[in-house]
Amino acid sequence: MTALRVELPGLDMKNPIMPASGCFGFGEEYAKFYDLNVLGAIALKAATHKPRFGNETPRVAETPAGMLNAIGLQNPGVEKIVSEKLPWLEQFETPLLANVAGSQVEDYVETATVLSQSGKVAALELNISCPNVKEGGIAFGTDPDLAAELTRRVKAVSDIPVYVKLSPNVTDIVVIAQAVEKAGADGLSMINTLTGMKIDINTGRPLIANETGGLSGPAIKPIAIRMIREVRRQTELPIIGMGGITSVEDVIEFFLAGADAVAVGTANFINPYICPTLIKELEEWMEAKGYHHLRDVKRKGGWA
Amino acid sequence: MTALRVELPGLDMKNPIMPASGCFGFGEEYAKFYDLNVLGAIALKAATHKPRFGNETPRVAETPAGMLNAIGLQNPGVEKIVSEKLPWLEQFETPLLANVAGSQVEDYVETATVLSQSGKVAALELNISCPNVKEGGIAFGTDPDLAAELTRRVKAVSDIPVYVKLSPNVTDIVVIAQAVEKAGADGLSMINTLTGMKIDINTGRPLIANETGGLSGPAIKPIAIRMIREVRRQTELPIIGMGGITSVEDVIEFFLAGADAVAVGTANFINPYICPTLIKELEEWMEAKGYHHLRDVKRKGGWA
Amino acid sequence: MKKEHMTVGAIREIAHRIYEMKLFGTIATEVKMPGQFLHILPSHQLQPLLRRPISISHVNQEEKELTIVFRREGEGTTLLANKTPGDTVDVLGPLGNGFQVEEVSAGDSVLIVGGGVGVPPLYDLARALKEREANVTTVLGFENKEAMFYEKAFQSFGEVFVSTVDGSIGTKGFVTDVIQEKNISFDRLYACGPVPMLKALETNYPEAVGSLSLEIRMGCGIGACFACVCHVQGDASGHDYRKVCSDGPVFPWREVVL
Amino acid sequence: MKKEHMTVGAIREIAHRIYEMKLFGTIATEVKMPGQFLHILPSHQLQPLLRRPISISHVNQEEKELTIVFRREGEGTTLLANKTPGDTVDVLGPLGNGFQVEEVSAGDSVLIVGGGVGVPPLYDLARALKEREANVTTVLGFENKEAMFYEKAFQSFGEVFVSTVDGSIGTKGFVTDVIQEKNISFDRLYACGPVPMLKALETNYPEAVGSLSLEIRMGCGIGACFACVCHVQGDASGHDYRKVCSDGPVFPWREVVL
Ligand SMILES: Cc1cc2nc3c(=O)[nH]c(=O)nc-3n(C[C@H](O)[C@H](O)[C@H](O)COP(=O)(O)OP(=O)(O)OC[C@H]3O[C@@H](n4cnc5c(N)ncnc54)[C@H](O)[C@@H]3O)c2cc1C
Ligand SMILES: Cc1cc2nc3c(=O)[nH]c(=O)nc-3n(C[C@H](O)[C@H](O)[C@H](O)COP(=O)(O)OP(=O)(O)OC[C@H]3O[C@@H](n4cnc5c(N)ncnc54)[C@H](O)[C@@H]3O)c2cc1C
Ligand SMILES: Cc1cc2nc3c(=O)[nH]c(=O)nc-3n(C[C@H](O)[C@H](O)[C@H](O)COP(=O)(O)O)c2cc1C
Ligand SMILES: Cc1cc2nc3c(=O)[nH]c(=O)nc-3n(C[C@H](O)[C@H](O)[C@H](O)COP(=O)(O)O)c2cc1C
Ligand code: FES
Ligand code: FES
Repeated sequence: MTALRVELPGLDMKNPIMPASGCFGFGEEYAKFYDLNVLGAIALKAATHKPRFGNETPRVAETPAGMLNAIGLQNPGVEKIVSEKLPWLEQFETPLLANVAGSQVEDYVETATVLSQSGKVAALELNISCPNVKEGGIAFGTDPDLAAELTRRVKAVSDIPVYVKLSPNVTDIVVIAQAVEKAGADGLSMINTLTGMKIDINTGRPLIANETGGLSGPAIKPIAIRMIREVRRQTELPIIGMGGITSVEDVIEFFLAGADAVAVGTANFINPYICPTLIKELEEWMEAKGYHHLRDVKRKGGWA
Repeated sequence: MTALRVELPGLDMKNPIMPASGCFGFGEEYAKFYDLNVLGAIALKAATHKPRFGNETPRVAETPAGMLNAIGLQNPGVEKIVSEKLPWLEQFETPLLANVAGSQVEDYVETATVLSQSGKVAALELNISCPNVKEGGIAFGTDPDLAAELTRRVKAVSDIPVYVKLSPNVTDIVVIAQAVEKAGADGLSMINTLTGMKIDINTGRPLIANETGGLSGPAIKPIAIRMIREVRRQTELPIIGMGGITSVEDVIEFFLAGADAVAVGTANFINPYICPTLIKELEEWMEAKGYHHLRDVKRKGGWA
Repeated sequence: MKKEHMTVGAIREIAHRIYEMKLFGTIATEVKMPGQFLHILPSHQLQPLLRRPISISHVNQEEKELTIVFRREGEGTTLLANKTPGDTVDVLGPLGNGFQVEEVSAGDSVLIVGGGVGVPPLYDLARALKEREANVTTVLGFENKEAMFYEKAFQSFGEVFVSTVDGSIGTKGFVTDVIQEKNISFDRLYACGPVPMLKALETNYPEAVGSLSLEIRMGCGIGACFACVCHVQGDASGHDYRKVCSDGPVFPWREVVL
Repeated sequence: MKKEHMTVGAIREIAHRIYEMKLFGTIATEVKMPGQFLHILPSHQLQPLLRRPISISHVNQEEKELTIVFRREGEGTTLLANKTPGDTVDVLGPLGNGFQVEEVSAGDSVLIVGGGVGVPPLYDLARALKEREANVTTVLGFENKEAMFYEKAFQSFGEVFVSTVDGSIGTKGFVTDVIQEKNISFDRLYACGPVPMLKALETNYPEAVGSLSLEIRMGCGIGACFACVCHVQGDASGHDYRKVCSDGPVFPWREVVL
């Protein structure tokens, strides 16, 4: 097992595999299938300052080798998460990466403060794909200045490391990565979903009530791999890679692209055991290859 | 057949279906399978001012429900295209949409001039996804000012309508669409490929010699649909929609999103008969639904 | 709740595009109540990607046998319909909360209303209620005669009436037309079918006791992704919700907003 | 050249992960020369998306029967290996230009060199050359004994030597080692296999007459997409090219850059 250990800021992971935010709730459902202690970490479902119902249904639609979702950040609000969800998670030794969302800088700051002070999470993951209501709906993640400002403000209130989760819906993701790095980010998560749409030809209307949704799953993997490699070339920040992982080969591909750990989202819906399966298969693959450490895999990708 | 007729600037199409640029060469290969007269139009492989060999191989890789390509605009140069390829195509009554590429504005202008003056093509399609060498590699299609300038310069030398083919690798495609509309574009083609990468886990290296490639095929359809709908809401320009079409349901989905005609790319490689098949199936579908005109389909999508 | 490769037994087309399939495996032994469902992976390729929710129609615990009935609709159910005996399918189940038959006493008049592919989960419900010596009446609604199935099967539990939209068999119209026409009265009402049908029932019988089963697009099927939530009736905060996959798919009348 | 649903006949694993499959259809009647290939769609779902190029190993025109031999490699060839007799597969073919056997005269000494899954297209080549009364010698290279196939089949055309990387059978090493060890001389040289093998042959026999067959990643398979081009030897302009799918996959020695 030691060969799989990864130490990232705030996250001492016994292996590099975690479920991705929003695809694993707060762990309760998957704990019925396996012991969450096996996971490298757990990225929690997004928390916002106030409780949110989220969008109307349908909230999901299937697309070729992918799916759209527009859950709309449904969550009970950060206070309830800290008081009702995190205590249950404390029974596990697995570090928690708390996903933070909001529609204005103040929301993020409030939420981050509460989570950081809770003493129950190991690091924060800023979901900067949300539209900034004050700036007229431009997503924080698409404007380097907004992204940097948000990072700075959250870093100022957080005692724990802050990962910024980048949106792929941008012309140049490296610019955003560099902006949040300068602003003090401790790491990057990438990628979030690509904005997509599916129209029901029987009704003529978008299949998702919210009209657009976020595209995830294998379909987006080539875009994730490209963006991670682009960003890895320009920054030393640790990268948690995600986007379409369903197999151990995919996990390895992310390491070769430059990721330091990976998150698995959509695949949990297909196979609830996917995370423990990938952990086991990764270990077997490394053994078969004679690799002693994940560094050996990364070196093969050209990263020392 | 009349129910399928579409009149777009320069393109009097007996039906709304054409092969997409780069996926159909100059038609010779597919003419061995069927009579090219059945097509609504033909988008030709990109022409550049000088001949180009393109990238090294491998130039293609398969991805989940998609493929990457990095052909690198291989073509014999616009002069040879006009003298050797277009005369053969003149035997068909199908209008030709000539795809124009280049690495600086002057290249595009030269190529557009030659094609426009050839008298052999019905309209131009500006491929603005190419990196602008002078501007340090920023693709024309990712900067609204560059895109507008390019459109303006090509419009100035072209006697035939100019469609601008938009890149999806942007934060806000509507801004680019509006910029080229103001600059005089007669129509839009969308979308070109998304930049992606696949890494060979056996070698640790990108599978495509050029490292990155353009992602096409069903995987990108939700992104194409979303972008077309976004752009359709903000412009009256005709839109040739493309990105992942493999079935008649996909064709209808593009019309519902706001396209006025569609192009089929990758699917030609899977089924050389895809275009005539879709034309037949579209006609049958419209008959079954009692639609008399494509306008009826578009109306169902909310477009009058 | 378990993920298992179940073995396909007999499969047959019992009505136009409607297939009945037997599945064997230990999931069958875990079924607690009628109305629970399976989340079935139609393919091991990446396309189609997601599982499909399909209700359990009938359980035979000793034989470790489940019966499902589904309509060949899109890609997933077509792949399922093409399975042959001996094939295996990757199944997650049993999922969700079904119908609480304990609330019914001997002698109660129970009306069961099913529409289209909403009929299957009602089969084991009717059987259970009959066992509890309730007086079961069933009303089934279909598009047309070709799409009709299980009307004979339900006859072993009580009287059965059918409606079809085109009138090709039974009463022309909807299930609500049959109930009115036949003047059916009931102590308890159980229903599964398209939302407009459920809404019509809720409107016509605003005091109904019993429950309904909902269909909605799902992701995980186990309560983790929040794809399948619905609003709660009378919730002032606007934040209250139920997950169809894990709180439902069966809910008491008037608990959730249809 | 035709797109057709061919019917799968016998299929068997003839070596470790190596499958021999018979396909029936009219494409068989259109095959012009050994070395042509098929472009096979392994699935009708959207994943895997593209066709797979597989060489034609043997044609029986009267029976409208083709033989292919392929290694179960990734997703596509695994789906193909799982086909059973009676299944159909969507095939585009015959494609490309094969070996010109007309250039060989009776009595010519011909050396045929195949490596791994480069062996199959050489089978009908050897047969045709034997028919033309050439003296055929075959050298086949494999990873190891388990991966070896067709060495007996080639014996009906002449002498056969084998090399394996691990020495588990035949000469330990590469095909070039066998040729040197056995001191094989030849008037004509035909080869198909991995590029390093072809390069080694080109280096060792810079004057070789005959041809080689190339493998490269393909898109359309018919010359339209320019996925499969290679450079031409001695081309000063840098623009000259050949398409492996439609100009090749068989090229005279030293025509294209390996
Ligand atoms: C709790 C529950 C129980 C169900 N029980 C049955 C049953 O017993 N028999 C039966 O025939 N059908 C049942 N359905 C509907 C069934 O899930 C859909 O018909 C099926 O998912 C369609 O899949 P497809 O691939 O054929 O269609 P596609 O349209 O290709 O599916 C595309 C995507 O949309 C989803 N989807 C499409 N239609 C529906 C729908 N009506 N409900 C939910 N998701 C949908 C699919 O799951 C898939 O993710 C049930 C649905 C739910 C939620
Ligand atoms: C002209 C030609 C003839 C061939 N003849 C044979 C033969 O007779 N027997 C045989 O076993 N193999 C042959 N090959 C190689 C065969 O095409 C690949 O092994 C096969 O495509 C692998 O597909 P996959 O889905 O199993 O592998 P994957 O790795 O999953 O394939 C992914 C993608 O890469 C492509 N690809 C992977 N490997 C190769 C390769 N070596 N060459 C070209 N494309 C590749 C696939 O076609 C697919 O598009 C030939 C290749 C060419 C170009
Ligand atoms: C249903 C669903 C809900 C998600 N919710 C969140 C979220 O709350 N916060 C977030 O940062 N990302 C969220 N994501 C994005 C995932 O964490 C992940 O970045 C993305 O899905 C790509 O990974 P995948 O292809 O493995 O799913 C969500 C994704 C899905 C499918
Ligand atoms: C092999 C290949 C070559 C292409 N060459 C060009 C090109 O020369 N010019 C261009 O504008 N688009 C080119 N494209 C993009 C297509 O025209 C189309 O926009 C894109 O592939 C999306 O459509 P599809 O998913 O149907 O393939 C190419 C695409 C492929 C797959
Ligand atoms: S389907 Fe995921 S919570 Fe219900
Ligand atoms: S594979 Fe398309 S040109 Fe050869």
